[in-house]
Amino acid sequence: MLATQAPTGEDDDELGEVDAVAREPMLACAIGFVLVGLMTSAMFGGVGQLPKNHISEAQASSAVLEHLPRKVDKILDRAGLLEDGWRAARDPITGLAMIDVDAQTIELELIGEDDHGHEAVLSTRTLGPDEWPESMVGENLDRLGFNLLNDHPMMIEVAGIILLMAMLGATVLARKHTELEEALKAAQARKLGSMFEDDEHGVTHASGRNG
Amino acid sequence: MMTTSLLTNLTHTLASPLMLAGEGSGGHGGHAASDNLAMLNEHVGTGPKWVLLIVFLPLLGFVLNAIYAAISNKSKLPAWTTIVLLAGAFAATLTMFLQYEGTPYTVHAFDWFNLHYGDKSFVANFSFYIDRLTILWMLFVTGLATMIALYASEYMSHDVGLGYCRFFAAFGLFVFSMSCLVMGDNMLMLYLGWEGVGLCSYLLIGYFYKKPSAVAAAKKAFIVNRIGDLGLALGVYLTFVHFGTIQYAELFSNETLHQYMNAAAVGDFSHIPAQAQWIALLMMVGAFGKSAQFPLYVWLPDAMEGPTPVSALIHAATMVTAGVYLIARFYPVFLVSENALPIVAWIGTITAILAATIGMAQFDIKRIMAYSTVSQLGYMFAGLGLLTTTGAAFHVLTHAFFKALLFLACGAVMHGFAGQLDLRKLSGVAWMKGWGIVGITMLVGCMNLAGLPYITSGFYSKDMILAEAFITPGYQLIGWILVFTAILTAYYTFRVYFRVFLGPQHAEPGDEHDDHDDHAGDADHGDHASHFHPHAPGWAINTVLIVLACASMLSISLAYIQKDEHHGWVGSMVAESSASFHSPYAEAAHHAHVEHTEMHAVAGPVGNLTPGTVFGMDAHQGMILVSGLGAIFGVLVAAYFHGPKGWQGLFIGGRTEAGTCRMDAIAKRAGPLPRWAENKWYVDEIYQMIFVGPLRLLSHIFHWIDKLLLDGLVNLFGFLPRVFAWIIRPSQSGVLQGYAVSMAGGLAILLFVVIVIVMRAGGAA
Amino acid sequence: MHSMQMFESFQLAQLAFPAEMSASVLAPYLFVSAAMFAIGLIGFLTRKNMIIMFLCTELMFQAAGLALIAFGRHHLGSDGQTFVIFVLCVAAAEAAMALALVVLLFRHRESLSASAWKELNG
Amino acid sequence: MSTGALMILILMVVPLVSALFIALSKNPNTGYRVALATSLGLLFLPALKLLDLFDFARGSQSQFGYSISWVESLGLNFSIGMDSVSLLLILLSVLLGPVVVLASKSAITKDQPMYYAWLMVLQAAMVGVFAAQDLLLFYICFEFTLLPMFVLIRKFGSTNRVAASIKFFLYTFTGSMMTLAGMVYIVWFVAQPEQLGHWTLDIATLTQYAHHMSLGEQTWVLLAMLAGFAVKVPLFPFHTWLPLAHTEAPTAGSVILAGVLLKLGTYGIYRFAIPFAPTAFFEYAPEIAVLSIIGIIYAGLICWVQTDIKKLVAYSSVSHLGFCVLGLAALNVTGFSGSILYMLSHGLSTGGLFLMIGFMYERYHTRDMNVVGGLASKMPIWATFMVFFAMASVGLPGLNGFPSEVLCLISAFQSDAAWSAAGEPGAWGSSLGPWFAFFAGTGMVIAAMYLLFMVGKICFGPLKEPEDHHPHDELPTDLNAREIATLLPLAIGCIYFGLQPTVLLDTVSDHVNKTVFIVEFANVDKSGIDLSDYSSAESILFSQKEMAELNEILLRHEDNPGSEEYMRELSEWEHNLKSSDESVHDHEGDQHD
Repeated sequence: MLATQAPTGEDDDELGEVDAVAREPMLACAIGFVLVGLMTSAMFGGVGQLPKNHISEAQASSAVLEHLPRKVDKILDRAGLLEDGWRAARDPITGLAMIDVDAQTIELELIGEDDHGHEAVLSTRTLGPDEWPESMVGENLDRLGFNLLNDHPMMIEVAGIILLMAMLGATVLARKHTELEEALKAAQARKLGSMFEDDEHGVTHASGRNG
Repeated sequence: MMTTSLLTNLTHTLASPLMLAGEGSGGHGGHAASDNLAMLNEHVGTGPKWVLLIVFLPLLGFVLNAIYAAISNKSKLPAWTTIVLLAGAFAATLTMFLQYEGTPYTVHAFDWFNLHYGDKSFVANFSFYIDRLTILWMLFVTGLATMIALYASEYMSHDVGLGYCRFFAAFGLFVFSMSCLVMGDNMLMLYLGWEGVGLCSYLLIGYFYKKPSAVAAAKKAFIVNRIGDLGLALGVYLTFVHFGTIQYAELFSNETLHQYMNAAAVGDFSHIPAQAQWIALLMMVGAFGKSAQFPLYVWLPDAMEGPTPVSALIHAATMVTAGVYLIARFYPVFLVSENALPIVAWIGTITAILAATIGMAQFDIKRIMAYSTVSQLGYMFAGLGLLTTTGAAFHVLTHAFFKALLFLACGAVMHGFAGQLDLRKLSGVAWMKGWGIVGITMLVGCMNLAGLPYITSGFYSKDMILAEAFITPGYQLIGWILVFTAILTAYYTFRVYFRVFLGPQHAEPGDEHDDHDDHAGDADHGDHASHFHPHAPGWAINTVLIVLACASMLSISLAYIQKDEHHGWVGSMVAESSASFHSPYAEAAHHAHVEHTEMHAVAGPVGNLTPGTVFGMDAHQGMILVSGLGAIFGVLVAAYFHGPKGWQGLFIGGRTEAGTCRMDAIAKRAGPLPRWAENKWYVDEIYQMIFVGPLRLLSHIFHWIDKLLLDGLVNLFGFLPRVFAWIIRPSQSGVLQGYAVSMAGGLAILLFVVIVIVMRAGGAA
Repeated sequence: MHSMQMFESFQLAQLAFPAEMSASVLAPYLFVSAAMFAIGLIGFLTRKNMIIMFLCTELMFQAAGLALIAFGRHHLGSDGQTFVIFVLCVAAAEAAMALALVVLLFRHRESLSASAWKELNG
Repeated sequence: MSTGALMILILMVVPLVSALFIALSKNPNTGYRVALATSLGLLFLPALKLLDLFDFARGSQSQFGYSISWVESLGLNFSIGMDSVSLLLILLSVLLGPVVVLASKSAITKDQPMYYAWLMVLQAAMVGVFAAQDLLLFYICFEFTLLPMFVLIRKFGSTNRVAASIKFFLYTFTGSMMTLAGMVYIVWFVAQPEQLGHWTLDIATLTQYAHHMSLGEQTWVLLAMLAGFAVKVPLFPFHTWLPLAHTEAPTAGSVILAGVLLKLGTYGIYRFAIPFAPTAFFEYAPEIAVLSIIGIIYAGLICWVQTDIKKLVAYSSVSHLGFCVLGLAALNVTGFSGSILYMLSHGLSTGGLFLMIGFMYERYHTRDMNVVGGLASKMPIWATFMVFFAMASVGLPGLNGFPSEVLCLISAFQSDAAWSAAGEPGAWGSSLGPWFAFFAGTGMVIAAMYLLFMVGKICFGPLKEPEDHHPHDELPTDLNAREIATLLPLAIGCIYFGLQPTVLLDTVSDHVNKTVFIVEFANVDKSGIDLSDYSSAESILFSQKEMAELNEILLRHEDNPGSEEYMRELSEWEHNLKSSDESVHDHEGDQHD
């Protein structure tokens, strides 16, 4: 394996090449410690003044929920809080789930067919904080996925392109340049030529057979 | 030193007569001139369009000749085209003269400059202003041009197919430019003509462009003229800046100008702004350049490198009188300048005598004529400075005829004797077979130039100027210098005649009869100097010579036409133009002269002025005596020193062969003086030393400054970054870890700074 | 008291969704990332083998990523994590290129030592 | 999008397309043919169409405006258009296009496609510079002219081409970097809340506000701009790149360089430096004029001692453009008109001279006047044209050099108001005066000296040829039809502009009056300039209301202009002007009073 290249020679220099011994470890460590010291001190000095964020953790956690009405339905269903036909109410305009995280209330609605046969909201009710399920929480993955796909779709495309380019570039760079000697080329040429001859023979045979 | 002191007191003496005139009845003098001028130019009508023919026929000639050149025509067609067209121009001029009613008019060709802004407007159209002065000039310009074109058709015949078209193209262009100069209705047109004639003279002097001397002469002529042109140009611009117009009609009817003139008329120059006075001084420089006056005359003698017809037309008759025309045309502007006219008078005088002394010692007959031209131009300028535009104009006219005649005669000799111009190598030409006409016409020309009394026109015109010098108090010195110059003139003129045309027949061919540069294909001359036989001039040359001789004799009569009203016909032409001005002294003397009474009896119309006298008698009669005797004396001296034995030398000459005469002995005894005079008092060398050399040195110095200092600085600034790079280069060692270390160090420093800031903030918080 | 707070916050960190980390909780994460960075740097400085050096740079990368996540958590936002994901993408791409280059360089010098390319100096 | 705008776009885009085509074509002759066809087509179709469409009465305003928004937040547009001055300069550069292509046929023997491609690119860039109505677009094109010229010199120049090209590029580039700084400052200034209040790069808008800068700011801006433009012109101490570049460049390069690229400097001064910093320019006009006059005389004298004929003509460009800058420094109508005329006429006559030298060089492969001379006897047609262009360059009346020279010198006289009015020279520093005119006038004499020196050596005198001279294999001894066809347009132009300068004067008069007004208005409190001639400027500087107020003030003080009260009211009016700008801005943006 390249990373641990075997020694190709005998003398120490070659051994040095093999990277068996560290070079100036003392100096490096000194630098490293200095950096660590500086960075940590900077952080400990700095984090003290980090701004307190304004939203409560509940808000932060469940802000995503109203964007994911289906997930709300699923949680409620798992908690056995939904009769059939009922679901978390959607905002008619935005389509967001009508869930209030602070007051811990969830609007529910009954979907059925009206007399014209169209789907319509037949009745609604509100789920109070008392029956607010413990599991009604926006998980990290939800938030991450939502953030990633909702806020940065473009970036994903770009990243994909970069990766593709990198892959192509890597293959191009690392391709092994093999140059054929003249003899080899000649041999290939001869081979091709013979193939054609065979082809012609084949044709004559065919005609002969017909004749 | 002396001159300057004279100048200072002359300015006052100039002012005084005007002042008296202002106090007088105002029949003449400053007021009269001013009002008259205003009246003339108030309503300038527009003239008939055919007047444009005068200008554009010669231009057509230029164009046609250019086409001939393009199709390499090998016949005499160019000559005939030019002659016909110029004759047409002359005919048109004649018609214009005959139809002229007396009020100036303008003819518009097309717009040239038309810049209007705010309330000002810079207008200089391609249009022409016709008054008597214009007509006077155009008459002899076109007439002489036609004659000389005819002459040149034969003279240049050896160049048929070579430079023939080129010559006549430039010829036509010259006449066009000259017409623009004279007829233009604004100062920019005048400037166009001014530079145009300069260009044509450049092209024609450099006609034999393979001769380095010709090229050098052409260059010199153009550049020296250009110096004058600078003065003229600045004068023109200043006129516009001050008077707000450069069109004659508007300028001459400009109130400001007339206020100035009236102020000048009473001798009060203090209220005329310096700017207005500078105009005249600047234009003066232009006139000096074009008319070869003292500081700038050096180009004219060298200009003789050109073909002789060119010398006759451009450098004797027409172009060199442009300066006189300029001053005459802008006489009002010159009158309002305190110092301009006295300077003109003095420069003219100095030029006259200087050129005469040089001319005496020359041996090249064309050069002698050139210097005599310079000297005669000096007379004209003196006349202008002496407030007699009539005299100057009259002398221009007569001089145009006889000087052209002289040049053409010399040209005939040069043509016949293969470019031989040295009067030591020619003798008795008049007696050779077929040269009689040349001899006679040359004699007529010489007499006119010498100014033999009563029988020559040159005498009358010169007399008018000389008399003026004596009439106006304070100018006697000038008068005497000019009289002395007249004697010298008579001497060197007849020196030429006695030596070249009279005496034993002898001729050495010039260097051109086997020099195929400019006499290429000229089979008439023998191939060897041993049996060289000159070819006599043909009919064309002879005709022209005869016509010109008659013209210069007949122009005597001009002195008598309208003698009493206007001092002769020329006076009548000048009278109703911007050039009309007579100093009251002249008027007084004139009336005295007319009435044949004693001086003190003259009174009334011109106030009680006492014009100067010559030996106590009226200046005009005195002049007839003095200058007439002077001329005859000069001729006798020439006869004694240069005349051949026998009656040809008037029985006092003693020359028996070409090249030796009594003068040689005297010249030997005179020490270096003759040699200095022959070398033109080393004026060229002095100019070379004072102006050209240093300027050339300065240019080289500039060149090196440019190369080393300025460019060096630039290169230095280009070099500094290299130095910097060279200094910091070692930091880029190829060791990867080295870069990492520096990166870590940088990071550390960055962090340290951050920490410091953070801690301070923390302390604050 | 102080330890009590830390304990609670660690408990919260176990939950499906973490509570806001107080500054004192944030600190350990940052310390770890700083340490990772320093180690990566030291590695980079001490080793000659280009692949090892490259791995060290990756280490420093991830240190930065860790810090990002920690801060993101502190702010109760997901952007930090999202950003780290993209960083990983770029790191992957970079890794591909870098290794390809290493291979190329090895072909030229038959050696992986960085000092083999010393003459690429200014 | 108007037809005119379309034409301008064609002028800018078609050369690029043909350049691409040429660059891709392998056949050496394709380049010449395509380039010739393109340049001729551009000359005859869009250029003449533009001439036909242009409304000369409104010459001061940009016409055929067309704008594509580029970056809104910075007010950055790709906006083109043309006023009378840019129209003339565009026509000049389009006219020179076919001329240089024709001239290059036999001169360029290798890499023709590359050569002609870059020539076409240069065409597009030149049109872009003059057509740009957006400061950044102008600057981009301004810089982009450098690249093709760099390649032309570097690749197709003569012996010392590498050094020449590098110096040319770096020198001019450094200068224009500072110009960029100055422009950026102006844009920033105009974007201030007290001024327009939002970012814009529109030249007309910037002109309206830039003259509100204080004298100090204007001085710095002026210096920054001159740093670029003076190098381009080139003004006296910054000219050392020019002779080298001219000498080494191929003929076509020299022609374009002298004909158009140098004019970018004067155009920039006239179009940007003066309107953007009118007060400072008024303040430092005499100093600038002194530099230009030193340039006139200094460069002229240097010409006189040159042996390399091309270097001589190059230095003569420095000398001539001194007149151009002098006219600009005079800050009056005659001066501006004269200087714009000078830009065009210099392009024709000096371009012609460079062509002549190029044709001689193709035959003799030397430019040393000591080695070759007296060609009139061998090449009469060539000599005739040489004398003609030399005379045009000397400023012979009736040819193109003369009108511009006249106007520039008159302007120098006129500029000194005191001297013009009272007839006594005014005080130094307020404006130029008779002495400037006189010393500039000596340039006329010096020009005659060196040009006749050149003509006398190269055309006249005994024939002199290099020892190893052998006749050119394809070219005849004298000029052939193609070369004459190359010269004729320039010669005709010389004569036409010599006899009909009024055409040009009328074309630019509106624009010139506008610029003069900007200057006079900015300095109204300094010297008693009467604002009686503001009509042309109302559209560019003020709203109708403001003009009405100004009009009222003027009428009230018609009898005694220049009185304190008059001045006070004018300054009040100007102050109101600025505050009204603020109010406008307040309506748009933040509501603090």
